[in-house]
Amino acid sequence: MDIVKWSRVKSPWVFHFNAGGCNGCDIELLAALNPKFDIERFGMILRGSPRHADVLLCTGTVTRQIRDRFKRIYDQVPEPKFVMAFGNCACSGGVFQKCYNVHEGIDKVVPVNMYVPGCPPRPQAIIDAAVKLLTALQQS
Amino acid sequence: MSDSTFTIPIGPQHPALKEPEHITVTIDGEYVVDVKVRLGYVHRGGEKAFEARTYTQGLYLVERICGICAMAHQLCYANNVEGLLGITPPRRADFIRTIIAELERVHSHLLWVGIAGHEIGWDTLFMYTWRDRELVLDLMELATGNRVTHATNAIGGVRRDLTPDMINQILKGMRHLEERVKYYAKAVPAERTVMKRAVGVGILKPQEAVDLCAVGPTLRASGIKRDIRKDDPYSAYDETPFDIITNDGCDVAARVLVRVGELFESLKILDYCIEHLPSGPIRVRVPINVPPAENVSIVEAPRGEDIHYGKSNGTDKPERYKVRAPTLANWASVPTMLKGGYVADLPITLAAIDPCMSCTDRIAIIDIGKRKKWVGSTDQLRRHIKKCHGK
Amino acid sequence: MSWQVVAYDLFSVLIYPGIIFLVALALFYQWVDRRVYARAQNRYGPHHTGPRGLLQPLADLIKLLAKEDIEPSAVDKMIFRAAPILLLTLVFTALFMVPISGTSAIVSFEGDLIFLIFIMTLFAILAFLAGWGSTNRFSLVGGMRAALQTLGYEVPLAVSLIGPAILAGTLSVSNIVAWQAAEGFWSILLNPLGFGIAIIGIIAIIEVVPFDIPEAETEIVAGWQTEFSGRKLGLLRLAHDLELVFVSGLVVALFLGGPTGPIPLIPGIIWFIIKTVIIVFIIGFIRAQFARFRIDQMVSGSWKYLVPLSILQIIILQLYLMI
Amino acid sequence: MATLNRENKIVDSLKEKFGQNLLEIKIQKPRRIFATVLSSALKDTISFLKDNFSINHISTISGVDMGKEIGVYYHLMGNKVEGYDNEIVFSLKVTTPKSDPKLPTITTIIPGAELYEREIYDMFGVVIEGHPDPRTLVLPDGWPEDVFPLRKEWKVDDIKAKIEKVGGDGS
Amino acid sequence: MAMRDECAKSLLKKPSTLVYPFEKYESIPGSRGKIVINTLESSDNKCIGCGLCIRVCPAFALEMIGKGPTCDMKWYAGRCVFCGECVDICPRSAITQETTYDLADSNQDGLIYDYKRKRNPEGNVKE
Repeated sequence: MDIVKWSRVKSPWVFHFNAGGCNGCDIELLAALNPKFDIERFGMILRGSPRHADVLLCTGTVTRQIRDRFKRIYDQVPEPKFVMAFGNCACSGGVFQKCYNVHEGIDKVVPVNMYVPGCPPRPQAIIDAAVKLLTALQQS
Repeated sequence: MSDSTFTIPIGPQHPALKEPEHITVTIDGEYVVDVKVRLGYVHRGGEKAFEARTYTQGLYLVERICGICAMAHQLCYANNVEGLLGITPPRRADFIRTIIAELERVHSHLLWVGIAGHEIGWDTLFMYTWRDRELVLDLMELATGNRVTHATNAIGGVRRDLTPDMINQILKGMRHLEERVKYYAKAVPAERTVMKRAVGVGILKPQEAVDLCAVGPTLRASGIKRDIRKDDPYSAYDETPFDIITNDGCDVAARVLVRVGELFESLKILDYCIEHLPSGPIRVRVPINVPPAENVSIVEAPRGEDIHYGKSNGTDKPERYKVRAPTLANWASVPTMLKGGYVADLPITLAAIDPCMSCTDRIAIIDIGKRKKWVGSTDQLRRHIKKCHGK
Repeated sequence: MSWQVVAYDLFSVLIYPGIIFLVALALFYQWVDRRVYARAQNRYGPHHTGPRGLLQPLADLIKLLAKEDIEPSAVDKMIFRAAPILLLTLVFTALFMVPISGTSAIVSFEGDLIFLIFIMTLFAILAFLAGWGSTNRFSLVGGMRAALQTLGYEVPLAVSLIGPAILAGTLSVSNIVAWQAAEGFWSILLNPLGFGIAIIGIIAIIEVVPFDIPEAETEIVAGWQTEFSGRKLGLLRLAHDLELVFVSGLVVALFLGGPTGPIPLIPGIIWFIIKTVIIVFIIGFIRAQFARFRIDQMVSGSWKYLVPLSILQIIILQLYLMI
Repeated sequence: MATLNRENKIVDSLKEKFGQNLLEIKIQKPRRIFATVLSSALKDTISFLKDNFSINHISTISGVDMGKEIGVYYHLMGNKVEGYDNEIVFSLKVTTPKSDPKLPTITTIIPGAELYEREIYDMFGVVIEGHPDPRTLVLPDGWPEDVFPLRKEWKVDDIKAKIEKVGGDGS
Repeated sequence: MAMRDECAKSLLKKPSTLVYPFEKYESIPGSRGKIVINTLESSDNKCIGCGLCIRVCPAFALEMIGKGPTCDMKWYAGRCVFCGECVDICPRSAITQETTYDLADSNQDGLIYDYKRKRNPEGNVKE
């Protein structure tokens, strides 16, 4: 097996960005760190700096004020990078569709690799989405 | 001012803030000189959206103003619309609402204790409190069907009844939780590194707290006895006995202690409500159109007072719906808390008001001392700060 | 010099107990550290990469080495590029002076203990330079804090490390190990205070809780490492793990008799690993117990308590030697 | 308990003190008072309430678009006095013409009103005279200056179209 | 060192981690997950196409294609907030909610669930 690919699959570091979400998704993401779910089992760690990350995990519908900041953060993540739209606000705007200050989903701003629906998605859904993302990566 | 002063931007993305928010902080060396708040990173235009949605749809929109105090917002909304309609929900629904609201307070305060631990680098506390918090979330899921956004309330009652089996499980969970909370109440103040970081940090004097209209645990930690559950009782709080926890410390440590105290009170309320849960229907039928009226409803969310103002116009959509989430009220007092403190105390002081920025916005530290320009650094935050400052 | 000697030297520098062995050891220790930390928090930690997650640090390292390396336009390119490599070289240099497989290290001379203490200070200076070169506010504050922190831990750490040297009457780490082996007891018996202070000191060197002030995630993102990405970050992390090997190896050598043990049949390297893993275990466990100190608390606390205690230790040792 | 002693007392003394300036006052239900005053008497009313009835907490300021006018509600709270466990929510309403909306600041009386006054400017364009820090609070940078999203004439689609045109995306 | 005993105890006992996804997590009964609209694949054809669910949906997550009893339904998992209001309001109990939540997909289309009626070759709904 390609050793570089193997290493990528085994060590997805996550950078969490809140682009105007309601907090529900953010705490569910943090809940995935806690002993009950413990995503560090898969080598996933939450990093504080986008430069250290592989997966940009974005929650919340993108508000107008934050859009440019979000793009800049996206540029700071070194290649290869993956974007995970976490929660329904990030997937499509969710309940905030048809509001004047939102972009209705992060795929309007940056390309997305994995959509995780749920409002908020359960911690198991993060693990599930990560597994799906990594499986796709492994097979590519 | 010496050359040693410089700029540290914190926010809109910062590990200490799980949500985007911006405060402009002017520092001199390690001391904070001035603080200015800039909100709006999570401004989504929700209030306008209420006007285009029916009252039922509004129930779920209001829940998503804040994912942590979802129940408080929804309860406030339901109270408000019921007030507009002039109906009262059945007593059993009142009790179920109280139970869920208190469960939410327990989960929110446990969450906060963990986050506060995380802010000062004590991840073990974070891990343990969040592990125990999972129990509350499981109970919530059992009782309402979802872990975080519960969708418990309907206009005119609640959507799901509590079965005896659920009640048993909640009681069992509460007993376990009580032990754990007792353990944390003992362990956290005993940890000297924590107390070193918390005592005397982020002082908010009682008079300032009143003047700046702080709310919730932040206010109560300054020794002011103000709690909406007592001051303006709603649901089943009018007959539920409980104490308002206050502390005269006025600092971060006091806010910790107030929250820990409230955890015990919440468990007490839960016990009372479960014991006295009346039987009967859980929901009354309500008309779709709401006659013209106006109403103010207030709820004590885990973070403080949550006030909604509603105005109806006879149709199935509100004329105007205004939401003021608790965190916004506390932002006004943040500058006072931070001024004169250490930069390193910033995260914990901010965490101490338990900010929930989706309700309200990010942090940047600007230095007035150093004129030197930071040419072309790619830092995402600084440009923004410059812009805000330029205004 | 015959070719066998050259080959042996090359072998010992490059493979065992040199660079490759040390890197493997460093990755293993990172795993131990993360695992202990996680288990103390009632969770598994890395678990699905290789057996029990043993290969997790390796996967992290390879991934980082293969990742895009972003160089922000504003950084001081020379310092920014040199810092990871310099740090790595420094750690290797230091490691060659620590006895790993036998009583003698690869490089050994009289006074190398002083040299090692000097290198430990250089770690902080490099961190400061790296932070400075990044021209990012977080990095800068992180770098300054790293430099400031040395003010706190350097003196007590140096004094406590000198303790065993006074006992053995030599300033060479290898000779101190040899002296302990010859005397048949470990210097920790006479030096418990010094051992405790040394543990605190090495925690500060490797910048973990409660002394992770230069990297405090919630305060300054990732401190002086904030701007590093890809390859450079990989090297920095590797250097950090090697530091862990180095500091634990040094403490083992000075206080716990180094790679020697009561049962002569077991080779020295096994003793070394057992002892250092215990040190890493202690560090990981302590890491789970504490909240981070504030920089001023750390420095003043150190001068208030650690410095007097370390001097007291020296006085006790002198009294012992006089009797 | 259900007697409205306190509420009546407040209503009576307000009526007595402000007379003509007090356009309307009613007790909606226990603990809820709604009153309307002339905008010129706004500051006096709030100081009066604060000094005499210890209604010293402002919960929020909400605006309502009423066609030609903008109604601004000051939701005040307080008056936990001897013998009463609970507080009174006093909603004080003033109106200001939409063509030239102006109100005096009340931060001199209650400093905590600062953020709410900024919000009311963002959302309705009500100019707060004498405000210590009149910056944008919630709207993005580069937001078009004449768009006040909560005014009824601005429909969501219109706002979106307008922002696209001027690029008010915080860029 | 206040939590030292607790930590030491944890070191010795098995972590409280669930081994998801290697063992399926048993979801709590009544939790709200995937929406299933009983239009059509099954024989009882419960949905009558009244459109009430679409009116109450706060997130515009349901779509009706066609009209009346022959309509097809679409459910957008990427928009739904899983409130269950449509389940409550449906007069024919044609909408049910499962406890499934692992719906992640790598593109938007994978989040759209079609609930089509069974049709004969002419395009009419089978009775």
